[in-house]
Amino acid sequence: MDSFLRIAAGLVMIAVGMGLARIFRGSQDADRMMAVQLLGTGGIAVLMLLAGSKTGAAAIDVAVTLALLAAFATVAFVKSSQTRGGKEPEE
Amino acid sequence: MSDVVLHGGLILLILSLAVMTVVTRDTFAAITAFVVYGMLLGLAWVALGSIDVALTEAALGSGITGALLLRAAVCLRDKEAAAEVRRPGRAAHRVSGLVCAAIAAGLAAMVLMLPDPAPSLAPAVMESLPATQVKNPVTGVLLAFRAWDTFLETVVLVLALVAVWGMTPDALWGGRPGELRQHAHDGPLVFLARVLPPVGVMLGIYLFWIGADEPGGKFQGGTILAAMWMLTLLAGLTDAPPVSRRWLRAAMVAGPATFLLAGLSGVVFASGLFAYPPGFAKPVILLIEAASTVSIGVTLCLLAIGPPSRPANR
Amino acid sequence: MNTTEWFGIAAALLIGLGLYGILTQPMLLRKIVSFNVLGSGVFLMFGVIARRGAAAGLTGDPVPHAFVITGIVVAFSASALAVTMALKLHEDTGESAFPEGEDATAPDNPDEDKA
Amino acid sequence: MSLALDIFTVVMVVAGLFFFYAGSIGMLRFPTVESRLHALTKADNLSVGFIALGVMPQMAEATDALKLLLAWALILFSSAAASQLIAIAARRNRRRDP
Repeated sequence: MDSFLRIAAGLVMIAVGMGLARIFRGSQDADRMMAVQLLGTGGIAVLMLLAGSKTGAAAIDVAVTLALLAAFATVAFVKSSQTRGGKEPEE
Repeated sequence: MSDVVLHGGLILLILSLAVMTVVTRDTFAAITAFVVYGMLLGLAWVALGSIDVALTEAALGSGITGALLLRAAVCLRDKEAAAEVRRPGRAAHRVSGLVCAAIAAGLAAMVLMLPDPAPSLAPAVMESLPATQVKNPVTGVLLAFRAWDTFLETVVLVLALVAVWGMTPDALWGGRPGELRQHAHDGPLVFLARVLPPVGVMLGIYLFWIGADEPGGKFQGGTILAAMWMLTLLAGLTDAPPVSRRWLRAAMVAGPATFLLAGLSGVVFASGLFAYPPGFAKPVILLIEAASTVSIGVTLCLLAIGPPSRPANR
Repeated sequence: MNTTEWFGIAAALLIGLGLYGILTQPMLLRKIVSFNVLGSGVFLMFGVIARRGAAAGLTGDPVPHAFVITGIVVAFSASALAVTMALKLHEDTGESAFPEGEDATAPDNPDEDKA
Repeated sequence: MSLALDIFTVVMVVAGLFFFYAGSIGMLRFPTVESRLHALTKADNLSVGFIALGVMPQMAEATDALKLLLAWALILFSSAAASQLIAIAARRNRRRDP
């Protein structure tokens, strides 16, 4: 069971890699912000799987932290791309 | 054996994002790569068996470091073309590439020739950990065995903030950092900034509290509190306080001051400076950590926002 | 197959990459980001050495872990200070890179056209 | 009993992996930013849900299982709002330089 969960975590990491490859080929700012969101979800999936294996339940605290800060990083990116592109009001 | 897929994939992603961070010309893309690189490092630290460091790296790397770099990137965005003039020529690129490759190869060789059996202080730490009544060995090292270094480290944070504030133009001294607060009209941004901070503050306090016995601690809790405060500032729900506010400076200094008082009281009640009275080690440690969590959160957020840039009444 | 050594080699490569970025990127902000990459490579090296020193029932030697935690926080505050200085330089002189070559010796006329 | 739980975990985790790869393939093939955003937000969050439910029986204490649900709820909520932000930013960029 432990090695199954770790291999599953590895497979999730490969899927995250595929997503990142596509994102960093994109040229738009919006593409780039999706990378942070993808890492948020992918990172949480990997950490949950590791929490189930020998790494132990403390990995879930890292998962909750990542969940919180993936949103924060996206907000920071949106604010900076807003000011980068001029002061249009937010719809 | 089952780790090969995860660790290998993690390392490949980390290296490719590091290459992107360093090589790409567009600053915005480089910072995105760096934030994602910070999150991946958090996972790498879990793979290396340290949840404490993973929490710190994840909370800081993807949190306020991204906000700090983005704030700077926005201010410097029209200067990218001008800076290109100063880019060193092709020959200089090749030479520095060779030099860095040589350094990396030397370090890699050193890693492969590390002594076996590996020297370790873990037995020594575990042997004298019970005296500190703290079950998390990293917190034991930070707060008990190396209390002096950790105290000076929290002072370094305050010094960095003083230095950042020192660059304020005289006219704006005592003003508010950060740009003018726009009226927060409701959209997904304000909705996020209204719902996440309570959860974040609870998580920050939780991480500080369990830091004594499980992975966590004041640095991890403080970084999350800083990120949550900054989220409300970004969304315009709150405004940055003028730097001359008394409570702000008290909050900044609370951590190091408590640490110093506890250390000095060691001379009176215990065997020496930064020695904790036997039997009272845990309450004292938790008191220091509580004050430090608050002051680390406040200091890191103010460091990310920057020096005062507008008068106090705006 | 010991994956800890892989992390060690990755850490060495990160240090090399960070140094390369510092040397070749003209913009100050990019040098600061590259410096953070170098720093995180050094911290990862600490992590590898801590992992090798895992003993007494721990998954890693807690002393290097304590170094790295304080190191990460101090590295952030140093980067914040460096970024503030870079922005200050930009405000005062309009420069976003080190003035090199002939104009480095003329600090008193920042507004004169350089190109 | 523990065999049944293990089988439950394996089935849920495999389902989670399936949706994660569905999301990643969606990311690779969809043409516009918004459609890629769909793939990213919906498929990946669903897979995190499957993995959370799958790993829950492996947890020693009930509080850890609840923390798994907290992590899932948090990422569901924050990626829903974040994808809105990204979509707004994408439309604004397109309006500025179509």
